[in-house]
Amino acid sequence: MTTVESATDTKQMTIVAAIQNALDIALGLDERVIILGEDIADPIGGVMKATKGLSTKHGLDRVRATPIVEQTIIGTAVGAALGGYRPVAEIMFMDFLCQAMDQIINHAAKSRYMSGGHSPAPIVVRAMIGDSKFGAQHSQALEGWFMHTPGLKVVMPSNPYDTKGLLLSAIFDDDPVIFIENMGMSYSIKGEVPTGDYRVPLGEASVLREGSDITLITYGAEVHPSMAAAQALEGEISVEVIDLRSLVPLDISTCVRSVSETKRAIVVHGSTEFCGPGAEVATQLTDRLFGTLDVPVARHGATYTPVPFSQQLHSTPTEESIIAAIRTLRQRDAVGQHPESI
Amino acid sequence: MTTVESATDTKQMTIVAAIQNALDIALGLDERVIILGEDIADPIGGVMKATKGLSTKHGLDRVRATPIVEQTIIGTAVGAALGGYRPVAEIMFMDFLCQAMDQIINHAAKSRYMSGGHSPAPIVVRAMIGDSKFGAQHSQALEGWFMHTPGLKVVMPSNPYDTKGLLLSAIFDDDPVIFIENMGMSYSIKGEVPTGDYRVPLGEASVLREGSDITLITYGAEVHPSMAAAQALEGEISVEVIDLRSLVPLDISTCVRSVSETKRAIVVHGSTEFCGPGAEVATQLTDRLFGTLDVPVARHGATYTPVPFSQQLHSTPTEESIIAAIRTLRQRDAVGQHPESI
Amino acid sequence: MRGKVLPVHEAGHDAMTNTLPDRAALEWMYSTMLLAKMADERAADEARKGLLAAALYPVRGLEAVCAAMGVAMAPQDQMVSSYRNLGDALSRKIPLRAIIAEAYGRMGGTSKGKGGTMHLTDNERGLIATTGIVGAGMPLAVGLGLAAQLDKSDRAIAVTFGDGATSIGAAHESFNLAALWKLPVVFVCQNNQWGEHTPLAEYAANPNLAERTAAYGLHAEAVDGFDPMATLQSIGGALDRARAGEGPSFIECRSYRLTGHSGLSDYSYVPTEELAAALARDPAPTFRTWLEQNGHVDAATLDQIEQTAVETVDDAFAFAQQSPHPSPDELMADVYASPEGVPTR
Amino acid sequence: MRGKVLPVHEAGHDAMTNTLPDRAALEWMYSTMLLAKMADERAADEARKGLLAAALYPVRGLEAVCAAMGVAMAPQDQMVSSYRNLGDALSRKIPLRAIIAEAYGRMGGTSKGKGGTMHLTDNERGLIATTGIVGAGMPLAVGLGLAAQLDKSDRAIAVTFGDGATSIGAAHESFNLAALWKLPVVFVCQNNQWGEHTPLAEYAANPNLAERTAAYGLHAEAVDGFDPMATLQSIGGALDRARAGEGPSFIECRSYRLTGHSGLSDYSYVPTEELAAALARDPAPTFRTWLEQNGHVDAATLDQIEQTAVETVDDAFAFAQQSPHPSPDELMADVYASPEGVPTR
Ligand SMILES: Cc1ncc(C[n+]2csc(CCOP(=O)(O)OP(=O)(O)O)c2C)c(N)n1
Ligand SMILES: Cc1ncc(C[n+]2csc(CCOP(=O)(O)OP(=O)(O)O)c2C)c(N)n1
Ligand SMILES: [Mg+2]
Ligand SMILES: [Mg+2]
Repeated sequence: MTTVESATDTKQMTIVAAIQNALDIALGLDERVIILGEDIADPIGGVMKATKGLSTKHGLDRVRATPIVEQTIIGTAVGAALGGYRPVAEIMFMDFLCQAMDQIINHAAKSRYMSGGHSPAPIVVRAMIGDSKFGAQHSQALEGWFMHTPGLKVVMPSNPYDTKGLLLSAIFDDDPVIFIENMGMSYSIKGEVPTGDYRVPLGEASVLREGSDITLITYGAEVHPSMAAAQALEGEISVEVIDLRSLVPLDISTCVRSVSETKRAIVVHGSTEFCGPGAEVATQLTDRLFGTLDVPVARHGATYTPVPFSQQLHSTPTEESIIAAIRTLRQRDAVGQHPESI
Repeated sequence: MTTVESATDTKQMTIVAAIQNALDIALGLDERVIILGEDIADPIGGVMKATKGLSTKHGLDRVRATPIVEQTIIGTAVGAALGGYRPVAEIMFMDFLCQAMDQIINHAAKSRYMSGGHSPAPIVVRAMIGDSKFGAQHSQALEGWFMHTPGLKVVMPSNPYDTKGLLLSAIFDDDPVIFIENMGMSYSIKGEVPTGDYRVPLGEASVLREGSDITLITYGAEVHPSMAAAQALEGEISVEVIDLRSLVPLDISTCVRSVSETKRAIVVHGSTEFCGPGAEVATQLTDRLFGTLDVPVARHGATYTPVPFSQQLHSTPTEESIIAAIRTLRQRDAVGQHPESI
Repeated sequence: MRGKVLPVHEAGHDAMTNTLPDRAALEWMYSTMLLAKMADERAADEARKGLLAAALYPVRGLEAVCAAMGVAMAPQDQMVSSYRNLGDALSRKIPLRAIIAEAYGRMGGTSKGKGGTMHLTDNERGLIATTGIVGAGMPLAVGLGLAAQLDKSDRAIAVTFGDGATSIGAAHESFNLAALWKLPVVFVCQNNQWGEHTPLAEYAANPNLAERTAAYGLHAEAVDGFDPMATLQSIGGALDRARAGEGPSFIECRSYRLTGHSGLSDYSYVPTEELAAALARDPAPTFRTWLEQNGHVDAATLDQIEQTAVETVDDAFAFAQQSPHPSPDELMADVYASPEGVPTR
Repeated sequence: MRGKVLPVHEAGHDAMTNTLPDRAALEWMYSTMLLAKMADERAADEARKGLLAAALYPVRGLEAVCAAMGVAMAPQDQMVSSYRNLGDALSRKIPLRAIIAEAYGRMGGTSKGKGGTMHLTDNERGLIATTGIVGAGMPLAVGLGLAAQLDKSDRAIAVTFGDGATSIGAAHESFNLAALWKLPVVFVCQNNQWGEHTPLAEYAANPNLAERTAAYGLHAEAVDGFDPMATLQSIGGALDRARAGEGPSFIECRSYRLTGHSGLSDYSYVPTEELAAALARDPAPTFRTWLEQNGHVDAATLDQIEQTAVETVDDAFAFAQQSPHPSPDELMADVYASPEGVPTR
């Protein structure tokens, strides 16, 4: 898929710019691609401006602003997919997916199966995890729900390059994909991105940093404090960092390969730790590497609390808390004990 | 709480009868208890008849049939709770909670926290996991979502006694509770139930069967095929069976105590295995008992598929599949290998 | 609490004479009404005998609406239906064999037995989706309407749902969106006066659903759903407007549920006079009388249609019962188009 | 696509003379309008300087509606509001200190700084919930209305929401349910003509929201939301009907958004003439002129109110900035009433 231009012609992009660019390319490649969402048309071009210019370039027919009707945005996308289109639905904050769960879970995820394979609904749902300054109803990380739902794919990139390549893969994938962005990264993370069409396949983790003492497995926004923590521990503990990139499919092989070397792993994520993605990764790793690990696979996810508004209270992992979690695991390693008994 | 009568005066009840009885007692004990739901008033008394007779006895004001408006049923319950009531909302099939996720997740679960402790919303949501003969949209087990949501408690009983005692605890608990029933058990499972008021506390697992070779941890409807499997293996493998009863709070101590003896565990549940409750239990057990287990904690949950309508296809654990899973674990034990390499 | 339900319309069959379909269509309509009625009754019978384990939602009372739909819709049109879909499926000319085989969970079913009674689909014949979730079909129809509009096609979309479904939020969102975008969607409300066990007047402050929907700025009308010709005219007109780019319509077909809500469910709570009045207008027999008395179709032909219907129903059940069960590997099939790396449990 | 928005009502202040509140109430109204306007502007200022990191939703344009609400509602009444809640909170007499401290995430805030700007609550003063989810307050109000009705109380419930919120399913479900059960709920639509960046006529096929809602069988009326006396009369009447057991009302207060959607957001897309026309009726200064010209309140008193408002705003910001942050153990507090055995992560 990587075209000749894409290899040579690159540009500094934010994650938002990468999304806009991916959508622009997809709209250009295939007229069955359409976009639906609140406020997505120009002049505003989306509350995050991720669709800026697209309605002007590709027409208001294909880049359609809707009323405030999340469940019907998704239902309309599913219907349009059943009618042969490849809709991308933008739902601002992921929390608002709560309004649309019926269409996502009972319809998009099951349409292919319930029809005996005849009626696939390949939609892409783009939604964003907000920031605590919007409070508890605009900052939830709900990827665990969608991982737990057969029929969906779940993607959560951490940088502009992956964002563009994964979004293009998602749009042209024949299965419904939940594509999760992080508001905190939208403008702050920049990187060189090929301007042409290229794809990052779903289901391939990337090893962002090599290390020999411990493997840190993460994805989405938590990649950045994780990398910073690994950096900060340089010289003290050698940390390998894996960015999962997609959660369904989940590239457990890359994790197994790494942890079979390091024999220690920690899964870091912004969603609630209890019954979350880290439990799945930990259970699979334990199963594959039983008897060979130095310590149990650790998890470092969000506290079992709603997200507090006060920015003095941290419910999700930070660089400091990740460093502390890594050190705790190391400590446990040293004394061979359950952390609570240290 | 267990009154004198309750100890002596018992009756054979189905699970539905136990629910009806618990609701009747709660309505009698406290006039702040109200019930909301579709078709719950007499003459029908609910599609499962769980509220039969209650509107006649306690009045249509307090046992209120609603239009088909799941999100507003839950929203109304939350509002009434904020207004000082203790509403019990009946949502027939759990799948329809998808319509009401916003009110459950963004409101009920977070109201106390977001108000700094001032505005708790102690509702009970009763919902049922259906049967595959209703198809994929009426048979999902979604407890994993609610476990993953801070602010909620999650209860899933397996028999009439626990159902009544746990439902009474849930109604008088000051936190919102998701109370999950299984259609398949509603009429088929019977037992002696005290007719008076008694409570089964949330957060206490019960050991249903003692055994020394392996601990089977389960809850809800899967308790029954699990017990049958344990029975069937009698003489071959000695299986201890734990019924978790509530998932939040989760009584991990009882599990740890058991598995520290048996050194082998399998978690059985009807919800999807991937990123489900079993991963949490397995991860916690591994963490607490690291280095002392004979084999990794195994899981046996539903396949990663929607629930097929055909009753020839089994996506959820059955007695046979549980027996097979136990034997596989035993086999692995014997050869010390990952099952895929056996 | 138990209020008054809307009276079953007493109107005669005056409208029937206005736009008379040709004889073949009339015969097809009668045959379809019969098939719906008889297949329904047969399925309930099999369930009662314990030979059919499926959720069943009888269409008795809606036969005229479904038959009218079948004539009104063009082959390229698309439909979204609900769990109560037997008549709708017949209106799309889906073979009864495939419908019944799905109820038996067999490979010969519309969905290989994996969807079940609530989830018949047949893309070729334009039954695009059926949903078991009350009201959820309306957004799907909006999406199909959008696709039809973007395609600049002459497709119109009909979505059927019950009176109770008008309570739910998705209905309101869909009415507004379809009207706003002038989509070629016809909202066909199969008002059988009951939502499960609750009559319309007990769950709607304004039980005039057409009036309520008109406020969204779409064309809304109510029609006597026991009158197949009047219904045909209403739905046909709405489909024509949809195709002409004149936007969506809401057609409230006022009928009455002639059975319990589901397969074998209790119906003792229904007011006896109401049910008797509705049964007096039972669509198939009433239509036969009308066809015969007005000389549209002769008695011998009608007898022949009835005979064929009996055979078709027998054949469909025999086919279904002999159709193979899905093989075990069907469990994991059709979850994903590209399942590489996806979990299996 | 960009259609016409509804014209801002040109109506004069005739209604103002009909039911004139007493002088103290008039002064309170003016003071409240000023506080809303000035606190809004000050918060935006602080945010612009990078000193306040909070999602902010200005109430500029709604000052008259909020002031009217404050006079119309009785102390025992209860309110549900949204993210755009500064004026609503003032109408419930919540101290500006607590409102602003919440924006700063401090212990002195209404919710110990754990809820934030979108989640002010003060049970004692009857602000029962505020939600950041568009439309989600309406079902909550239905529940509070049910509680009030079951209590046989004389409480009425007001729920405020925007024009855009009328699109969402929960609105429709709530209108029907409140009307069906004749609940003492007043649905106050703060129609500022925009839902984020989209004007009403672009998301509603029928932009007459009162007309649309009337179809549910509840009392619905539109009022000039720039006219505090007319608005007071409408909302007051609705609250009276609610208390008298006459059921719910929908009051569409037609106003205009005088700023961007949120704190510092762009507003260049607004049609300049529309904005100019609306600004010409800016509630606080217009009310001052009217009070003075009609001799209801003298200039000296009005000047004094303005001076006090300046001081109150300064004081509230100073209080907020000095209020302590929640201590680390607040992170885990208030999740459960009985957290025994519940996970911590
Ligand atoms: C969202 C949702 N809520 C509840 C149900 C359960 N249910 C199935 S049919 C039905 C009644 C629907 O009434 P109506 O829309 O009038 O259709 P009818 O069954 O009368 O054809 C209900 C409540 C459901 N399937 N989906
Ligand atoms: C369910 C939901 N969808 C989208 C949003 C994002 N959002 C916040 S305010 C708003 C506009 C609401 O418009 P309106 O109801 O008119 O209220 P206004 O902001 O104009 O007061 C939107 C779309 C949200 N908070 N909740
Ligand atoms: Mg009905
Ligand atoms: Mg607005």
